[in-house]
Amino acid sequence: MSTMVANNKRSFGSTLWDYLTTVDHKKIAILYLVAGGFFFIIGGLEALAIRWQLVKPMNDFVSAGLYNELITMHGTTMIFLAAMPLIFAFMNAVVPLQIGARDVAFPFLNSLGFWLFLFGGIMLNVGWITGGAADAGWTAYAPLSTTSPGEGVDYYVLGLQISGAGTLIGGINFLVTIVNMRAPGMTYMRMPLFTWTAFVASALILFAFPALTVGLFLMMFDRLFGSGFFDPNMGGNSVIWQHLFWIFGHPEVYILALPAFGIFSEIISTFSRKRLFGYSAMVFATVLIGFLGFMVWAHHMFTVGMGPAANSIFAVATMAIAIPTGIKIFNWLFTLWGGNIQINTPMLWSLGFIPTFTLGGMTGVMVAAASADYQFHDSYFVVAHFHYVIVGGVVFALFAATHYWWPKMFGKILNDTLGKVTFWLFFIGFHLTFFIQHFLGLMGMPRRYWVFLEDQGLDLGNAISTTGAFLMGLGTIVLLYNIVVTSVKGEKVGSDPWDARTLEWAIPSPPPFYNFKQLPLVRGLDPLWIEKTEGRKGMTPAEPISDIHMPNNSFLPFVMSLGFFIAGFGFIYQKYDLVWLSLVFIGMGIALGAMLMRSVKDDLGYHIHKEDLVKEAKE
Amino acid sequence: MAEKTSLHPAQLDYEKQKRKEEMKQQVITFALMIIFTIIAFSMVIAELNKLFVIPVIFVLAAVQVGFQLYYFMHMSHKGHEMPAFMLYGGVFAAFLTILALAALVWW
Amino acid sequence: MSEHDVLNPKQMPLNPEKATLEGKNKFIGFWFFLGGETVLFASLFGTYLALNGSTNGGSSSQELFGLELVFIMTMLLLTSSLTSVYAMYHMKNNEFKKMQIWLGITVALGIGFLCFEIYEFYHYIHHYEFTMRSSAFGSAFYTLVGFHGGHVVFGLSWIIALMIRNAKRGLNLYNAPKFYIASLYWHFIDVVWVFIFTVVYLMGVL
Amino acid sequence: MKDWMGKIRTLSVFSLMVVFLSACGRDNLTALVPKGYGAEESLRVIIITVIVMIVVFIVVMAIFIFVLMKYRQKKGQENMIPKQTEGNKTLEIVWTVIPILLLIVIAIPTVAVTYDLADETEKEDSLNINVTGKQFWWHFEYAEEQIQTSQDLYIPVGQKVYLNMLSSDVIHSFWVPSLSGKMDVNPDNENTMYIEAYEEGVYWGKCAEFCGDSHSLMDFKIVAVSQEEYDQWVTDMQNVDAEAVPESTTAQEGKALFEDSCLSCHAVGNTPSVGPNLSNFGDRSTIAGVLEHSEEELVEWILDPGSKKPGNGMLDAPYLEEKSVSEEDAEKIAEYLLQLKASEITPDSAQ
Ligand code: HEA
Ligand code: HEA
Ligand code: HEC
Ligand code: CUA
Ligand SMILES: [Cu+2]
Repeated sequence: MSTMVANNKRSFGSTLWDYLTTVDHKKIAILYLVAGGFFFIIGGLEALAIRWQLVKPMNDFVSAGLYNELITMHGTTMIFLAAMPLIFAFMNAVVPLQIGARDVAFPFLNSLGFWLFLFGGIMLNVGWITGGAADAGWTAYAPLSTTSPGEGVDYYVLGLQISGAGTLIGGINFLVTIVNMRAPGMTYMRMPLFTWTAFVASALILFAFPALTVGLFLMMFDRLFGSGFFDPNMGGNSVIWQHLFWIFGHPEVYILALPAFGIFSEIISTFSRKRLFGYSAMVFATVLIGFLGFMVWAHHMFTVGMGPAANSIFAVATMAIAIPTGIKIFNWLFTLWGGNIQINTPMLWSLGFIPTFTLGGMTGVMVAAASADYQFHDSYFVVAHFHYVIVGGVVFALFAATHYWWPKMFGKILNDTLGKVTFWLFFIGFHLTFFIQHFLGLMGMPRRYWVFLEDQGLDLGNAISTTGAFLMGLGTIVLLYNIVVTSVKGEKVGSDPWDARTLEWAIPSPPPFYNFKQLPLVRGLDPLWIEKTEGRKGMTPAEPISDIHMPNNSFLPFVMSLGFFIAGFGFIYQKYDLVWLSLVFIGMGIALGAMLMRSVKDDLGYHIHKEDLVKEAKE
Repeated sequence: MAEKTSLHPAQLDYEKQKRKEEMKQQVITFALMIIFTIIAFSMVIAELNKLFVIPVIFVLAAVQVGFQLYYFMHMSHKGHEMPAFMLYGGVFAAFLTILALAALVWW
Repeated sequence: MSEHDVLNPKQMPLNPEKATLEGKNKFIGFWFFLGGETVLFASLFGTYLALNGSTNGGSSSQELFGLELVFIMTMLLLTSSLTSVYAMYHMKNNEFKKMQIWLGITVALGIGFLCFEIYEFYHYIHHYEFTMRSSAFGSAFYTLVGFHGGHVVFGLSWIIALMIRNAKRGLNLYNAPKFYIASLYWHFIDVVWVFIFTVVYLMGVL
Repeated sequence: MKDWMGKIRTLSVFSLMVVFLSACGRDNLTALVPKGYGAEESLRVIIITVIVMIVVFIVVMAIFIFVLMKYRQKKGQENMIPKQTEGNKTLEIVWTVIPILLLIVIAIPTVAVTYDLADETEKEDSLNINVTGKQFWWHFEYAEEQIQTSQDLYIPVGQKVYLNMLSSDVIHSFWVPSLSGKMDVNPDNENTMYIEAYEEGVYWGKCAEFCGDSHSLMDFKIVAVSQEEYDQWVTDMQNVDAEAVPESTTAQEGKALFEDSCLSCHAVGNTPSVGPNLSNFGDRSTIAGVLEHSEEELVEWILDPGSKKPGNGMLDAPYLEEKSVSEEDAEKIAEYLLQLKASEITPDSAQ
């Protein structure tokens, strides 16, 4: 069986093939990072178009139909194709390293998850070319979505179905990885907080996504096969969709937020040079947020007419989430307390996060008050709330993580000055854009408004908001510039540039493809820090050098995803002409054939031999 | 990474014996499941009072499912803590979902 | 590499399905997946419960459902659950042939179930003109029961594929976990059916 | 201690004032200047939550700023390793219990007001109006009085008015920020809410649930007038004469044209119709909810409704496809429509 791959200069073709077939979690992380980053820019450009349309009253920059497509695709893209994949990027890059594993539990499925997400994401956007993207809002409420003409919403349904399957697979993969693959000594209560949050977020994925899957199936049947789940004329009930969507949708926001909290926990502790204050309370709070997150979905439906009893119950349950979240905020503050706080770019984002997210959480509690939400709901107040938590929580975390883990992923450090410029542009732009929106909402501006009328006192606020959005754009461009400059010029860094605490910093940057030559022995929380304080350079190995088992690369994940992608078109266009059903058969044939091949052909992987590892160490 | 330690023949016999015992239990479980099913069906066919029948058939179903999980799927064995945890997580989410959607009817 | 060789009784680990790390991962991962499936079916059941009265003037559950067929189907599926327990029993004892036989019986029972289900759908469609498009109730009924039927089809194909693929090779530590989780899947299908016959059929004729 | 509390209170009241004064928005639109029962109750809850939030935010920010000033890395101390504190039980309890108490303070009024706003005990004895939301306009039916109208909803001031709401297509949401919070208008089941205006006036209403292309143009008005004026209006509306012959000849011609091309959808008088009821169209403050109420706009509307409100229901009108209404015709129709004044009571009466 083969051994090491010679890592010399390779042709473009072979690099491409390598990425198309890779099952290495670190390369998959890069794939997620690039794809997620790409979709973030798309979603951001859509946001800029939205804001430009709203710069003045009765503007006619875009038409009503196009505007509706823009907001729908902005929301969908940002949540499903930008924020989630970027979080998956860091989970892939970091979690196996943090628990001292050589790879994830299912490398093949990991790759399948990525390709399903990517093809799903492309599918979602195909509508732009074929005459109209989805236009029923990212929440796709029936019957607006079921009666929306054209294929836009069909692309939404099938695109999300495909990428959702990818996410579910990814979630299970992380759960099993964390349960089964921890290095010797890495007990649950020694896991870094990012790993913990990844764990809970994955559990949320496992329980939340099936509801979306079903919802999407029902919508697909309604739109494409004439069923009547949401059609009042057939006895259907449109509120079922809302429940299914939010049973998924609310946990979804914590799927995004929890790993973000994990990222901040790592960064704040590293740059305060202190262990995380109240580690066990933090873990407890994480689990509690995950649990409570399932019991509050109807707070998105206060005005649906569920009656005062249901509204009250869900209002109070929702408010309860403020408690574990508060525990987190205060523990971060007390991690800083008494520390030796070094303020560089990752830390700047983390510090900016605390007041921003607190504000967003507070407006969250305000909208959770059902009788107040009658005013807030579906107004710009809600838009302000969720951008404060999503941008101020999740996007800030992603920027922070990018700066923090870049050296680990690529071996080079991003320029700190440029990083700070990005931060200040984005931070100021952000507050300019969204703070004023609280007031716009209360002053009577509903969301998803293509135009607002003159003389309603909304002009100034909207103009300010638009200005801010462009500052955010500028900040993002500086980041992109930083990335380019660093990749070209940046200096190589060692394994532990931040003097950090967790296991990922114990191995070279970027790590070798087998991660740990010898699995490390973990002796407590912040294992690397423990070793460092005791004067050792690195981790003590838990095993002698021996053969390492590695999985084989595979092209099948790509093929399977492509199969589903093709079948998707068949499903959509058969509503016009049954001939298109042939595409369903072709696509499903490809996908199922690839699946069969996978299960029939043994894939035993290969071994890196002990001798080679020893030899490499000497070089 | 196989556990290459092969078992002592005596131990192997013991294990085999234990499995055999267990297999007997499985058959009894199965018999119970069949009986429960028959009870459920006959109660419905006998057209007893609805308010009585519905809860009873639900309980019968739940017990049957418990049998499946704990005996047929071995959730009672050790090494199933995580599976049980995640399954009950699913049951919890499932319960809320059904409650919400079923409540729509009376709302 | 011994882990991929055919097992002989002497090197038989206690639980061949969990003897390797890959096996353990598959085992845990599959259970987690079943946790997710629980929510999936719950969403379908919830939808069904919300819509089972919405017949829109068309056929109602009382008019449609008969219990004889369902009873037979239930018996078939419950029995197939037991036979797959037997199959796993023989797997653990490393009796490959017997395992294959019991799996074969399981598959036969499953196919029997499926035939009845197809007949049932056919009957509703042709004698009552009751389809997915008749009413919200029709949509919910076919989707819930159809999803279960789809699971049966998938489970059968999976077990058959495993049986054929490994017929010549016998049991080893690489395929033991595959057999094991396929049987877990089969039990889960049975679990779902227990709720279907209770919620859909028994409550439906009441 | 007392002093400290007092300061916080003044501070929060002060900052609230600043907020309100600088950004109240348009008087009959904003939720910040309530003119009706629901809006007032909601604002009460909002203010309670804002006060609690300000307290929380001050605490968080105080710790935050203190920590940053005190513990920021100093020159020459880059390698200082601070004490590694594990946590503190007492502190954990403090920041668990205090938020719980604060949340209780919010939860009680929230629940109380939620029940209050859903109160239907007086429904039977009150004015009931059936509201239908349609893409992209509102239809109002006074069932007992047997009146149909659209876009402008007349109500008596100082009284609870119950709205029974149902949609005939997709979901809409009925929102008059200065009178009351919103309530969804679903296609599958009826929702009921009540509104009560404290003062006479014309209040701006908006559709708050995303409902398609012209969601942002699905505005309506609530005209709150005195009880006598309201009664007068009802009588006038009941006595609308659909056959009344207009004074001017152009308007007479317009009437004939209207009957040809428009009556298939619209109605004058109290008959149900596909499109808005136009009995009192001359009294409206806007056309189609958002356009200026002028002949010029009306002509443009008749000739090309799609350019004013994309995707609206009038685009199905056969005359548009057939191009059977010329600009001249449209002017005549406009003249006819603008003189359709059913009552002395108009939005101007709401002072
Ligand atoms: C990352 C995403 C994220 C996060 C973390 C949150 C967090 C919260 N959200 Fe938000 N929310 C969204 C994303 C998010 N939300 C989105 C996307 C929507 C709109 C979807 C759409 O309609 O398109 C939405 C909408 C939304 C609504 C519906 C509004 C409406 O449509 O009418 C509600 C209502 O209850 C709500 C509540 C909350 C609450 C109570 C929290 C809490 O978790 C916040 C808790 C945090 C704090 C409270 C701050 C820190 C705590 C302390 C310092 C302790 C002391 C505090 C107190 C005592 C108050 N959110
Ligand atoms: C993760 C989630 C996420 C993120 C990050 C954002 C980010 C932003 N969002 Fe959005 N938003 C949503 C999720 C998100 N949003 C959702 C769910 C909705 C609801 C949709 C619905 O109603 O259905 C919504 C709706 C929404 C609205 C309301 C629309 C309406 O109701 O009518 C607005 C309006 O201001 C808005 C603005 C913005 C802005 C200005 C940003 C900014 O932060 C964006 C900043 C980023 C950029 C500006 C990128 C710039 C990049 C470049 C400039 C690259 C240069 C190009 C090259 C080099 C090629 N968003
Ligand atoms: C297909 C049916 C249809 C026909 C035919 C039709 N309309 Fe309309 N009309 C509508 C609908 C629907 C609206 C509501 C549009 C909206 O605001 O969304 C409307 C709105 C209006 C309004 C604004 C109503 C208000 O309350 O402010 C006027 C005025 C009007 N139509 C005039 C006409 C005239 C004049 C004609 C004939 C030349 C005509 N309509 C023919 C359906 C029709
Ligand atoms: Cu009607 Cu928005
Ligand atoms: Cu939520």
